Amino acid sequence: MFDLQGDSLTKRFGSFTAVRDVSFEVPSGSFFSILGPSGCGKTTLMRMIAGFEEPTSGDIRIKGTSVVGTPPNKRNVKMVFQHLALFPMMNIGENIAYGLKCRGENKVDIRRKVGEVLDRIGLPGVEEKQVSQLSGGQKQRIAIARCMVLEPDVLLLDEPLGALDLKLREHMKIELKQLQHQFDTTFLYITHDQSEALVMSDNVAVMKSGRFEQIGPPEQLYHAPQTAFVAGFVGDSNRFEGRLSARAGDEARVTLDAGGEMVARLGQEGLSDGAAVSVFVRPEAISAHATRGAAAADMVAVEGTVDSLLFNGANSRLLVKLDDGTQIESSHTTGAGAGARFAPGDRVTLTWAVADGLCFAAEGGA
Amino acid sequence: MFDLQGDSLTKRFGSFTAVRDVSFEVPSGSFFSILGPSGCGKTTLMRMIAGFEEPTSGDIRIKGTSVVGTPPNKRNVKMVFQHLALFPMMNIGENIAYGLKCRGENKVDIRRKVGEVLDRIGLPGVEEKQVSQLSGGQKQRIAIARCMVLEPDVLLLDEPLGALDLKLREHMKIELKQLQHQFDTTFLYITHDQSEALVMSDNVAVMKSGRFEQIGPPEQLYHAPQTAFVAGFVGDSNRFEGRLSARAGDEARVTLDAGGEMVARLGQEGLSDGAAVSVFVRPEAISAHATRGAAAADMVAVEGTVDSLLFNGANSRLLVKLDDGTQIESSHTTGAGAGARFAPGDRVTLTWAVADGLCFAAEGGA
Amino acid sequence: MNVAAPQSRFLRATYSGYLVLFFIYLAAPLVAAGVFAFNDSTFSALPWKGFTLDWFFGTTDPKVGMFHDRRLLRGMGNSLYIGVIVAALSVVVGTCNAFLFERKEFPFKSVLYILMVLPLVIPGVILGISILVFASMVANGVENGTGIDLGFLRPGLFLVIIGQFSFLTTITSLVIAARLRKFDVALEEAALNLGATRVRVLATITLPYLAPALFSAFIVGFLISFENFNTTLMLVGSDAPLTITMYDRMVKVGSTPVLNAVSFFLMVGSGLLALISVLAQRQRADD
Amino acid sequence: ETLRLLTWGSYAPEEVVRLFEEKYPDIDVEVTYSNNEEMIAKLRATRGAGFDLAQPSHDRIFAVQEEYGIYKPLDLSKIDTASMQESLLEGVKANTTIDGEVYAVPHQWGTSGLMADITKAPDLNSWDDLCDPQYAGQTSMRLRRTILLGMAFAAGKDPFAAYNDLDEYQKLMDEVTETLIACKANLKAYWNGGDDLSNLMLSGEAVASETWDSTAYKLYAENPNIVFIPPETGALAWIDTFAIPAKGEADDAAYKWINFVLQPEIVTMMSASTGAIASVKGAIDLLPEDKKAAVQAAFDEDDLNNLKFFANIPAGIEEIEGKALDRIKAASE
Amino acid sequence: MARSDAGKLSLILLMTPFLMWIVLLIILPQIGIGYLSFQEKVGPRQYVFGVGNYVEFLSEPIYWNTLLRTAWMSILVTILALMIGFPVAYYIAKIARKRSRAALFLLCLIPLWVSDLVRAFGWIVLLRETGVISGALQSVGLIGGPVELLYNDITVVIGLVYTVVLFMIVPLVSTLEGMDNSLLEAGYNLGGTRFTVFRMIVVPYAMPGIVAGCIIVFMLTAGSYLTPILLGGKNSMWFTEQIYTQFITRYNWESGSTFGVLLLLFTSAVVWLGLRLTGQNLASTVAKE
Ligand SMILES: Nc1ncnc2c1ncn2[C@@H]1O[C@H](COP(=O)(O)OP(=O)(O)OP(=O)(O)O)[C@@H](O)[C@H]1O
Ligand SMILES: Nc1ncnc2c1ncn2[C@@H]1O[C@H](COP(=O)(O)OP(=O)(O)OP(=O)(O)O)[C@@H](O)[C@H]1O
Ligand SMILES: [Mg+2]
Ligand SMILES: [Mg+2]
Repeated sequence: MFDLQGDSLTKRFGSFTAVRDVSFEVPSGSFFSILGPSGCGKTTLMRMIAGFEEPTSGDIRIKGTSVVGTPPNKRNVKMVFQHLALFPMMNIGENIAYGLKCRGENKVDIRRKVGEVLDRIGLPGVEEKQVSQLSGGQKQRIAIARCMVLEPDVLLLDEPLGALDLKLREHMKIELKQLQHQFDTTFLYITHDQSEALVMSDNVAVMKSGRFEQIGPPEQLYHAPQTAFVAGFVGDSNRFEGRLSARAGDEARVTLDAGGEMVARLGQEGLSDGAAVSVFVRPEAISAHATRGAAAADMVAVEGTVDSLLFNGANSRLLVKLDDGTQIESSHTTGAGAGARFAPGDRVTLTWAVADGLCFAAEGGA
Repeated sequence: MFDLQGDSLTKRFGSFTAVRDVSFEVPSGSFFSILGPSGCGKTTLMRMIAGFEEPTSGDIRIKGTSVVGTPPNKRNVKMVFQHLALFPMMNIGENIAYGLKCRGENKVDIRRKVGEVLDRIGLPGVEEKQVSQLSGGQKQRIAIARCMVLEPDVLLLDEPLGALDLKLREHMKIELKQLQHQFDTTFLYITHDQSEALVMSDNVAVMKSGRFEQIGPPEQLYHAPQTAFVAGFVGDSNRFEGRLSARAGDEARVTLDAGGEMVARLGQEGLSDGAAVSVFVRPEAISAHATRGAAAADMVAVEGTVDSLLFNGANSRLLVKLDDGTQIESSHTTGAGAGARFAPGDRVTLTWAVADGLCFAAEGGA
Repeated sequence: MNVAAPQSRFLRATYSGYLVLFFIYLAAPLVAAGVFAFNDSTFSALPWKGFTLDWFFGTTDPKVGMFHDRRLLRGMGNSLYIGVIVAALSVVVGTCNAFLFERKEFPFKSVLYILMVLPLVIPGVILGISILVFASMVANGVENGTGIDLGFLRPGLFLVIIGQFSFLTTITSLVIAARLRKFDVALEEAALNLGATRVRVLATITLPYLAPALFSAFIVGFLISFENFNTTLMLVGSDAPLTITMYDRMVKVGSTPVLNAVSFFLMVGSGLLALISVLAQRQRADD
Repeated sequence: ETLRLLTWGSYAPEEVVRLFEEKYPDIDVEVTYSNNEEMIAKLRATRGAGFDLAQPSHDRIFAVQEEYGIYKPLDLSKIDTASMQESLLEGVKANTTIDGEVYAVPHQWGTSGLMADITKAPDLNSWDDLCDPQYAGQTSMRLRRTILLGMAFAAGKDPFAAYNDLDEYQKLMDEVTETLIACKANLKAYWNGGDDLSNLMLSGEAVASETWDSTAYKLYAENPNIVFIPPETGALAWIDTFAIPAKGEADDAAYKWINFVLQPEIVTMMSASTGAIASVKGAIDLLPEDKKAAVQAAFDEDDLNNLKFFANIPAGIEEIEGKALDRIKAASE
Repeated sequence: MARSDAGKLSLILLMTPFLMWIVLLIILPQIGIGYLSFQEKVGPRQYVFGVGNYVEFLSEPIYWNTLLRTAWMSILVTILALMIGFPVAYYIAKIARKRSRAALFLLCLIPLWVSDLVRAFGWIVLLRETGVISGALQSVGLIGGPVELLYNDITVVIGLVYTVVLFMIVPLVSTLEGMDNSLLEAGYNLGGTRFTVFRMIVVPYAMPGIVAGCIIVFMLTAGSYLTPILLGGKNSMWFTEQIYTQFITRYNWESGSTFGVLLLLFTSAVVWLGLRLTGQNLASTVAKE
């Protein structure tokens, strides 16, 4: 059973197509994210679901029933806005009670329900506070409670963490996921931050210029991207541009634009020889060695000079400039028992397994 | 030789002490960061150095000369403001020329110097553009160029990346560091983002409530914090609260508040038995095993149930709930060849080396 | 979709209809006043007797056009003179006030702030009479005590200027303070940091930033002064500004279309000024 | 040198000012239009400064001068009194002499009375005819003291005789107030100035009204059916005078102006503009032709003998009248 | 320390013009008319201190009736201006597209730049019996003869609303512009109807603007002079006219001052009450541009 389905949804503003033929299905109780760069049409898609825009074509079904033409206040999808849109002229209790009042529930019920939902989000007794008296994270939870008290079929969240500061954001990621478990409601979450999407979601749709590029669980997107865009957008990657010179099985031989050759796994089918391709290698797949010895058969090895060490605890990076000028980031373990350490200026050999390099048609091409 | 020294600097606003007895020395040509949570007094300290606030007591020396009492426009420290403070009524060239004009340099020199500095920051020929025509990162560089053209002894930067978006921020971190190398000037950098401080700095001072808690290179702060605050603030950590029950050499035995016992390395001297302590363990030091076998002698082992998996590529985390209710994050490698994988609900044993647990007097105490 | 707008076609049509009616309501009397400036009749009333420009340029009785009517011209001159002085004065004091309330801390600040906005809610007539009464009390006191006649405290240009200044300053202060509030003090600090002296900072950073507000405050001040009636009525002496001249003409001599001509002229003039000031504001919104 | 005139709407026509300035090129004439009350109020506020020559009515000088001292005594030797009509000059002097000093000389005189479009209101001849229901909604008056006095006369009383007894005057005014309140529904509007009145009459919105004779004469020129009608109890007559404010700064110029406008050819021009009759000898003959006709249509010898000149207003009277007027204005129909 | 001396000096320099303005032009003159209002005239150039002028005011129904009439007509005008202006302000702030917004706003302001006198004059030209509207109605054949549309209370109200409605629209627009559309969207999304959203979100949000507009409009109306005088009919009395009459026609400055003080007190009381009832304060509402 799907709580929410989109069927070839398209939205045009004048001659500009903001959402183009998008289809998806969100299973009941799951956390579904839409991840894409700014301006790719995420908000437009969500506003169509909420009823603030009419799709130019296509259908939206909530619990199986088409809602195209239903006004926004009649749809049982609730929305958490980017800047929360808490009503500043009401106190917290009134904010949460608003939807219940609109439904015409009686006062006693409203009081009880408001109290209950505040308990569930861990903020009991704040009914009388003003919106401005709460911290960013608390407001966030109130905005969610205001929707959840109405027991919606689907909760829409439009970059709700965008306005929070870094630390709080990290924290709210986990909390949001837990709230979703607790309420056991379908969440449709929009973000342009890949780490948010990866951490929280059961399924992620990667969107680009109004289209869905790939839908899948986070691990799949990370480890088995299907296009260059997804490979580059999800997680950190080193990217090498070149042309496909030969193929053997699922291995590709690529002539790099900067000079030299590289062997990588084919991430995509249907590439023909001579096509412009990009090869992606994740920093954590790369290991650095003091320049010595030859590489194993199924390994790629490149040589370069250490440019700088970016210490960041477990996330430290080694910045290496190859002899052809390309800059490569590799993971770098530091600290007491961390083995070989490097200083800027050292010569190093970077190696990775051929299977860790993924080759796709270059963006803009095919 | 120190470009900048602070000597028991104190600043009181009325009865509130914003900066309390802070001393530090910044060697010539180094990148020095002050890292601390919001409101801890970082900006106040920097404003004293720039001359916008008079210290209540203490001394500030630039290149060895005390500047207390010198008005801001007579100090050779320049500042990059949080929101950059580029002059909107002037174009880029005029912005950069402003300080030179104030000095009364002649037009020809000014033109030349402006051109040179723009070359150095990689934005040649933008003199005639308006501020609003540049991107966030470009503005950033202009703000730095505006100061650097005056060849200051020290460049102060007050959270200059705060206003940028995530992706750009990552990028500017590396670029800032490179600019500092290029200009070879002393940078004093303020931030509340520990990853910024770690990545860029030669030395970092961790500040809390107006005081410096620890000064040292990033690796030292990360691997050898001296207080509970530093251990908790720099990098991710799991924290266990308890009381010191026994000591043996540099090992401490801690009775946890949640129940059970734990052995950890003493991170701090002078702790007495019975003192309230916190034990910090970094997620990347923890490894998870399907529940089986006994732990080695110098290892700590705890048991729990997997709560959830937070997938985030190389940064994935396993969230484990111990039987006593404590939640622990451990690093978690995923993907093709990642060995043991877990699902929510699985029983796991988490282990780490005793030396990876650090024991400090609990914050608020000692 | 704009959620603020009505969605049903009927409501939308009704709404648009209402707006059209409203703007007709706004325009009607002005258009009427303007149109009759061109009526070739000695009365500004129907019937329409044909088009003429005599009420602007006519030289012979009874159709002496506004540009040949010495009293109207003198009134206009007085209004210009008063307007420029009042606007300049109130911009200067308004700027001081803006800095005072936006930049300085001092005891009883909030009370003084309320005092500053107070003139906005004192009816103009009362401002007029109170200044008249107070000035007369002072002048009488001085005259009775010393025999010196402080003529400038008697109704006349000076009191008119003072009277208009007394409430215009509130308006200019608010306009300038609003702009100053948006000013990021960091800009001044940045300039200081780059080596500028305080005076230089004021001249090169702060005032250029305020310039659009100073300009539109001046225009607004000038226009309000130009059209002011209530306060001026009580304070005017022999140098009557245009509104008073027109009023006297209307109720004491009789209105001919020359008044329509003046009205038309004023509408065009102040429309242009308003447009300029809006454009200046637009520009400032851009930066 | 500037001559600042504080005078009535039409008492300084452009043409006259131009001729004056031609004759005295160093004098610049600045005119402020006003009325009796405002002249006094202005001069009171300035203690007689700001203007060099004022033209209040003869009855408004004595009490005001006593209270506020806003005029300076005239030097009659500088005025061409010989050209003035004896009776008017003496009358004004009598009205405005304080401590042996004369404060005003006459300039123009006129009357207040009634005006009607005789084709539509042929029988109008008394003040209270304005309240005649047959003209309901078609009459007008000016809500000032003139109508109070007129109504008092119409009721058969002599208000001037009651001036010395405030209580009696109060009673009289109460009566008049009643009448005028009752009359209110009959009126189209109260007029404020000559312009309103002209519009009302010319457009036919009103058929009869209280009026200044000058306005009536002007309208006669436009429409000979509209004539001035002296009420049967006598038209109320006023004399506008010349008085020099206490702090006038251009006395010489002021005297020059006075003498200038008393010249016959200027009198004609002036009368053409004001519609009033100059207080010089043979003034009626100096009227422009159309005005002369209008005056002759309005007045016969009896009417002229029956004129009621306004008497000096003692303190307290205006207070009573003012309240009466307020009450009338505020009363609902 | 040198710097704080400079700070003090600049404070004094900025404070001086402010204090001179406020004290000499606002406070002392108000005290002046307050003082004068307690002067009773007992004879030529003879005055005693007393409350006679106030007694006089109270004992003369015309006076306080005029004040009450002015007050209730002002309130009526205020309410009408709010009702007429709100939809317009809402349209400008929330519905009009960016470019037409500026144009509409300018259109709203144009009458503001023309003096009261011209506006009243325009209405006279339109409404008089020989005026445009009467003429138009006749030529269309709706009415047989000319009708007088001038000189009655309705005309006065129309004229007054006309003069002040802009002062209602301006603060409303600036408040409503600050309202994020997402508040409305949230209102609908949570199940609100058009009416609930209007009542529970739009109106409360606009409250500061409503109060600011109402205060300014009320004060302007109560203090207006030309419009009620020129458009008013036989019965129309406006309190400012009384003040003028006392000052100019009666040259009775003492009771004129009394009336002035009373008008000021009365309007202040209404404003204060309005602020209290809506929980706003003067500085934050009126000063918000
Ligand atoms: N009402 C509209 N009229 C015209 N174009 C619009 C409208 N709304 C959105 N667009 C355009 O549609 C595109 C997608 O906008 P949308 O707001 O959906 O992007 P987004 O993915 O949410 O971006 P962000 O991450 O910046 O919020 C943008 O190019 C935008 O300019
Ligand atoms: N002029 C002042 N008067 C009174 N208190 C002040 C003043 N300036 C700063 N403070 C207080 O001093 C403390 C430190 O402020 P400061 O701006 O230095 O913090 P910060 O570390 O820069 O914080 P953030 O990261 O949020 O910028 C704060 O509690 C602040 O409220
Ligand atoms: Mg969006
Ligand atoms: Mg700060």
